Amino acid sequence: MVDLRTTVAGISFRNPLWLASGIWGESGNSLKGAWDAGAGGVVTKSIGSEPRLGYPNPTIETYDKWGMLNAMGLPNPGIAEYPQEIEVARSAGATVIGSVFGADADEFAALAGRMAATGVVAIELNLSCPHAKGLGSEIGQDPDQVRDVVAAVKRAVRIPVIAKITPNHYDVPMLAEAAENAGADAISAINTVRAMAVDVRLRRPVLAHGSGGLSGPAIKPVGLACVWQIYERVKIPIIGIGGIISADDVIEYLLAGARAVQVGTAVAFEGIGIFHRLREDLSTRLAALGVATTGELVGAGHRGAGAA
Amino acid sequence: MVDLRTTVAGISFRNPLWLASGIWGESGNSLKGAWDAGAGGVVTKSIGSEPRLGYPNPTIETYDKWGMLNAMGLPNPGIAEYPQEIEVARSAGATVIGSVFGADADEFAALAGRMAATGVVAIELNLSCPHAKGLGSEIGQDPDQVRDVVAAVKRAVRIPVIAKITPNHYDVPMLAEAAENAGADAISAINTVRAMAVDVRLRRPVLAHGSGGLSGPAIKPVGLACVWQIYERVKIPIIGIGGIISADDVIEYLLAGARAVQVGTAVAFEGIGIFHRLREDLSTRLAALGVATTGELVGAGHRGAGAA
Amino acid sequence: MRTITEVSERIVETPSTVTLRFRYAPSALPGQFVMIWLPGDDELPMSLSYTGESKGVTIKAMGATTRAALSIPAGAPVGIRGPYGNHFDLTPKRILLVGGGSGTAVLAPAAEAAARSGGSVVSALGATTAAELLFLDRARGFSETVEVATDDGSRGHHGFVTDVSQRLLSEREFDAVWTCGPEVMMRKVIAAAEPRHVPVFCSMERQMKCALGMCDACALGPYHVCTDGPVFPAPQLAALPEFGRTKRDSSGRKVPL
Amino acid sequence: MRTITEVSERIVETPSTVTLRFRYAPSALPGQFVMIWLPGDDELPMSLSYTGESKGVTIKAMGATTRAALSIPAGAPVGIRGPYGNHFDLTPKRILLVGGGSGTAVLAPAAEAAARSGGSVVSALGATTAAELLFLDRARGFSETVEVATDDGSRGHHGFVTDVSQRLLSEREFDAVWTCGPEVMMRKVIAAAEPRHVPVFCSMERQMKCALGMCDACALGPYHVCTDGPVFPAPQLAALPEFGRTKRDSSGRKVPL
Ligand SMILES: Cc1cc2nc3c(=O)[nH]c(=O)nc-3n(C[C@H](O)[C@H](O)[C@H](O)COP(=O)(O)OP(=O)(O)OC[C@H]3O[C@@H](n4cnc5c(N)ncnc54)[C@H](O)[C@@H]3O)c2cc1C
Ligand SMILES: Cc1cc2nc3c(=O)[nH]c(=O)nc-3n(C[C@H](O)[C@H](O)[C@H](O)COP(=O)(O)OP(=O)(O)OC[C@H]3O[C@@H](n4cnc5c(N)ncnc54)[C@H](O)[C@@H]3O)c2cc1C
Ligand SMILES: Cc1cc2nc3c(=O)[nH]c(=O)nc-3n(C[C@H](O)[C@H](O)[C@H](O)COP(=O)(O)O)c2cc1C
Ligand SMILES: Cc1cc2nc3c(=O)[nH]c(=O)nc-3n(C[C@H](O)[C@H](O)[C@H](O)COP(=O)(O)O)c2cc1C
Ligand code: FES
Ligand code: FES
Repeated sequence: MVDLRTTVAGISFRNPLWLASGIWGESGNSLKGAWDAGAGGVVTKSIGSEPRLGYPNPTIETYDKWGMLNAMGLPNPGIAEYPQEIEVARSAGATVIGSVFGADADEFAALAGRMAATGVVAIELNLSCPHAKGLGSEIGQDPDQVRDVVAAVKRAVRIPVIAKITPNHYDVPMLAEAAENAGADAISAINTVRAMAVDVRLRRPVLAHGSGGLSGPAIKPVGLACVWQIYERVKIPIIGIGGIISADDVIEYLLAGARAVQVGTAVAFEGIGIFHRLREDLSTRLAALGVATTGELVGAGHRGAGAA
Repeated sequence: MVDLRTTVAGISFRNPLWLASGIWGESGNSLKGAWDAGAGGVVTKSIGSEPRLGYPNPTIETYDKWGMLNAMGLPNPGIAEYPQEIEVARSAGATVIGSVFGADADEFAALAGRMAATGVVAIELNLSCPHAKGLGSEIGQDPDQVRDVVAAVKRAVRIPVIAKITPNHYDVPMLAEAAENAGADAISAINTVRAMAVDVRLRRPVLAHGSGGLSGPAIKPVGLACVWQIYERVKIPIIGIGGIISADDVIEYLLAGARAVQVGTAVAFEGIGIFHRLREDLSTRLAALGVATTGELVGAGHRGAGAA
Repeated sequence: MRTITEVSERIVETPSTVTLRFRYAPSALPGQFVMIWLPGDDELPMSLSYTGESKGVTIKAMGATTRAALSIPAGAPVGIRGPYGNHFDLTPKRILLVGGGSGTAVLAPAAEAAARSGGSVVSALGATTAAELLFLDRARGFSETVEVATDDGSRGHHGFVTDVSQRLLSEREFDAVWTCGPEVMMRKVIAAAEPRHVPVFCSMERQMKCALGMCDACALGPYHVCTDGPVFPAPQLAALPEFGRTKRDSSGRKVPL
Repeated sequence: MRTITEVSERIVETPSTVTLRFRYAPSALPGQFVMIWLPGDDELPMSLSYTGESKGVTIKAMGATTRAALSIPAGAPVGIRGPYGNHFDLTPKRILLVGGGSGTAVLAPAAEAAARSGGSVVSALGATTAAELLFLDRARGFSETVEVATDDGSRGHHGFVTDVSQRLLSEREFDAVWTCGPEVMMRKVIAAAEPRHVPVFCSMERQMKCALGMCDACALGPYHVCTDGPVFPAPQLAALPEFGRTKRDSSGRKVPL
């Protein structure tokens, strides 16, 4: 039997398939649902200091089965009300990673502290939302600010800190390095790719916000390039994100250097049952490839041609 | 009848559907072929100072009908031999735009000068190839270098200069502004999106070069966001590129602010006949929308809700 | 993946409710909903009140967007995606329909389908006042009997529609109850049907954004109304502390209904 | 979109030529080619020498990559995409096959198909020396007659295979000539067939990168060998100044053949 357990930053996960932030992550019941469906870890919706309604609809646009565009605008119930949601998931046994976003290092640190107090196993810093002004990617595209945020959060919490990196940059690994230098325990990459849709009949953007972020299979090649390049520049573990919908996608990310992965848009395309299917398919596929643990594959693509 | 003629930087094109650089653009006969098939303008392969063999195969990977990954490595016959190719296309009546790439402002300027002497109607500067070290995107991601290159080229040639911009940046419109400030006559956007594929069986990158550039429908939302944002920051005309395969795609780009578009990967998916089909479909669609000239639509998406 | 279509017809149903008809090709089952984009405004979930080739939604003014929707003229472009969600099971033959306010919108096409395939429908319709009774004529078409209740007594029973449905449940045999309306109303319908072992199916409403079972906006206990619903069998709802009590606002916070 | 498959069998055909067999499901027609990826090395266009479910390519050592390919063992993984390009038209019944060197690789499956469907094939095979004659036994299977020419006279006619084909064309009636080999050879075949009005079809080779009719690497006059070919009717080729004279190298420069 293939052993799917994986350890990231000292925390052990029953499998490397995590629920990505923003999907099934606003309510505790849904986090529990994703856990019950087989996810190895569940990342919460990115939580801020105050409740945020997000942008008006339309907030999403889909492209067949290969992509999705969204500009939710970081709706979230706010950190004050969120502990009760996490409690629902934690008391069901879920391994919960708490995602937070803020406008500066102080806000990130304060939020991370309150999030850590809920009993999450790690903090994920959303440094990469492409469509929320002044939040996320404006900070995440500047290595100095990344360093400041990560350092402040590291001072505020004892649990591992994961920096989630944007792909919308000419030098993505530099951002990961900045996070590593400031003490980040892991990197997750990528968030969505800045994108847009225009309605031809109505002559206006489809999304109420105008631009948004592209996710789904279309961005898998983008996420792989980021993970591959980050792996060549940092030593801390990487969590691969972007377009994963099959066991082979997961293996591609492992080979590129990811130790775990997150699944987002595929949940919309297939339902939460995707975690069960991916887990089964991954076991079968790894067994067929003669691999006993996912760890064997992490970064193996960099070591030149392995046996087929 | 819908009038498809369009004027970009003072040059008139019989329709706004151009052949993108790197597709059917190495040989004069192919440029002529694309022109005969109905393209409104044909952009040459990016030409350098010396012949370049490009990377070994595999140089491409395809994803169903929604994307393609390539790392050709800018193969080209070199500027010395290229005039004879352009002559084949020009003598057939084609409106040829000459694309060049170089390592610095001087090389760009020298190349542009030699290219202009071949009788092309405009120069496109490839400031954006995501997979050729030291060329293209390393320059194209730095606004200072963009400014220097464009300024040097403007001094060297009298014909319009189009700066082709990378999407792999956190602030794409800033790059366009840099080009405009240095005197560029138009912006074309986008080149491919940095991306990668890893083979699961062989545990190695699929492309011989490792990483490459994503093109095709998957990047249309990315290209649209770039064109939209560039339109809000520059006054010079924009040529929209990325994922165009239908008349509605063309109209989306027009609404976002493009005055013309380029078609690349769709030629691989559908053949050169796509220019004829797009031209017919565009006429039909514009007529149905009650539009008499493509010019009416340029940037119309920004003016709020038009009538449907 | 939205289809822009024109409103082909606009029917004023009540002072606060209009039906918009439009061509939209994808086939739909009674109970399903669409996301309807009112360009320049918002995109809202709306049950299909007509599920044939010419589809329709029946919109009640609740807040800013639905109020604006009331003045959308015929010919106006709207964006449609869907249909989404599950639908009413049409196998039960003797059906009690309990519609509160605009809730009748989603029940009507289901009842019509049931009647067409040989079922018998008894309808209990409630509204604040007579003028607000939705689809009264339409209900006469698909029902054996139509009974009415108004809060102000301007027509039919003076009081709650649940008084009427409770009486009907005690007088007649039913294979199923289909209901849509305020959750307190549906709670009462369930309470009345339970001792008689008549299964109840409720069409639920929650905030919606993606309608794809992804964003969590429509979370209702362990369910997503957009993909697990909107039609829920009563036992699923009865187990939920939030049913009839709280919903989530756009931020995901629990707020009173 | 590559399929990684294992070499199921490796057959040494001549001192400089091996056939690699492998399972590859997509159906192919004789004349079509695949892109075969020799991981760690290169990806090359190769005509299918076997087009059934168990496919095969027959590789002649030309340069570094093809030399390396010769030592690929059975069981080794290779990547396949395709098949690409057009194919031989199998309607002509009396066929003259003229194969120069490894050119016979692409002609053999076409000739087999022709023979199976009642056609008659006469084969003229040429090589530098007897040991390099490709598919001689296989040709005996699908041909009525097999004639041979070697540059060194070690077997059959001492001289060019075109001498043999010219004679055959004068002795017999043919509906079509299929040929593959060096372009100067094919030029001569065309010249001999023209006065007799026998249509000639040539399988052409050029540098290939995308194989999708996009990158222009395989440009041959107004054609792309990957999508307009590799099989060309002689009149298309005869009109091209580069036929038999120049090709383009990896940079797109014209170089002598
Ligand atoms: C599956 C589904 C089907 C629906 N079908 C119909 C239908 O056929 N006809 C119809 O008129 N409406 C229907 N609705 C409800 C409709 O979507 C909401 O009434 C509408 O979103 C309110 O928009 P607004 O901007 O006008 O009101 P808002 O300004 O958003 O709110 C006005 C008031 O209504 C409440 N409200 C808003 N949205 C909802 C909601 N989803 N559920 C309950 N209360 C809400 C608010 O809390 C507030 O009290 C349906 C909802 C769902 C989820
Ligand atoms: C459609 C098609 C089908 C082919 N089918 C077969 C086949 O069935 N069996 C087979 O052995 N080969 C076939 N080839 C040719 C084969 O692809 C080349 O011989 C091979 O690419 C040479 O690779 P190399 O790296 O070993 O040689 P290189 O080192 O690249 O070159 C060695 C020598 O061969 C020449 N050469 C390289 N490529 C070509 C080419 N495509 N055409 C002509 N000369 C070339 C070079 O100029 C040089 O002189 C086919 C080519 C095409 C385009
Ligand atoms: C609807 C939606 C909401 C998202 N919300 C968040 C969020 O709140 N925080 C965050 O870090 N990422 C968010 N993301 C990004 C995802 O976590 C993920 O990085 C991205 O979608 C790529 O993965 P995928 O292709 O598997 O969806 C969101 C994505 C989607 C589609
Ligand atoms: C095979 C290939 C080769 C390309 N070569 C060049 C090039 O030489 N110069 C350049 O500026 N862009 C080049 N591009 C980028 C295209 O011109 C275009 O910007 C990009 O592919 C997006 O458009 P598309 O989605 O329509 O293909 C190339 C693209 C492809 C797919
Ligand atoms: S509306 Fe997004 S999950 Fe239901
Ligand atoms: S190989 Fe690219 S066009 Fe033929």
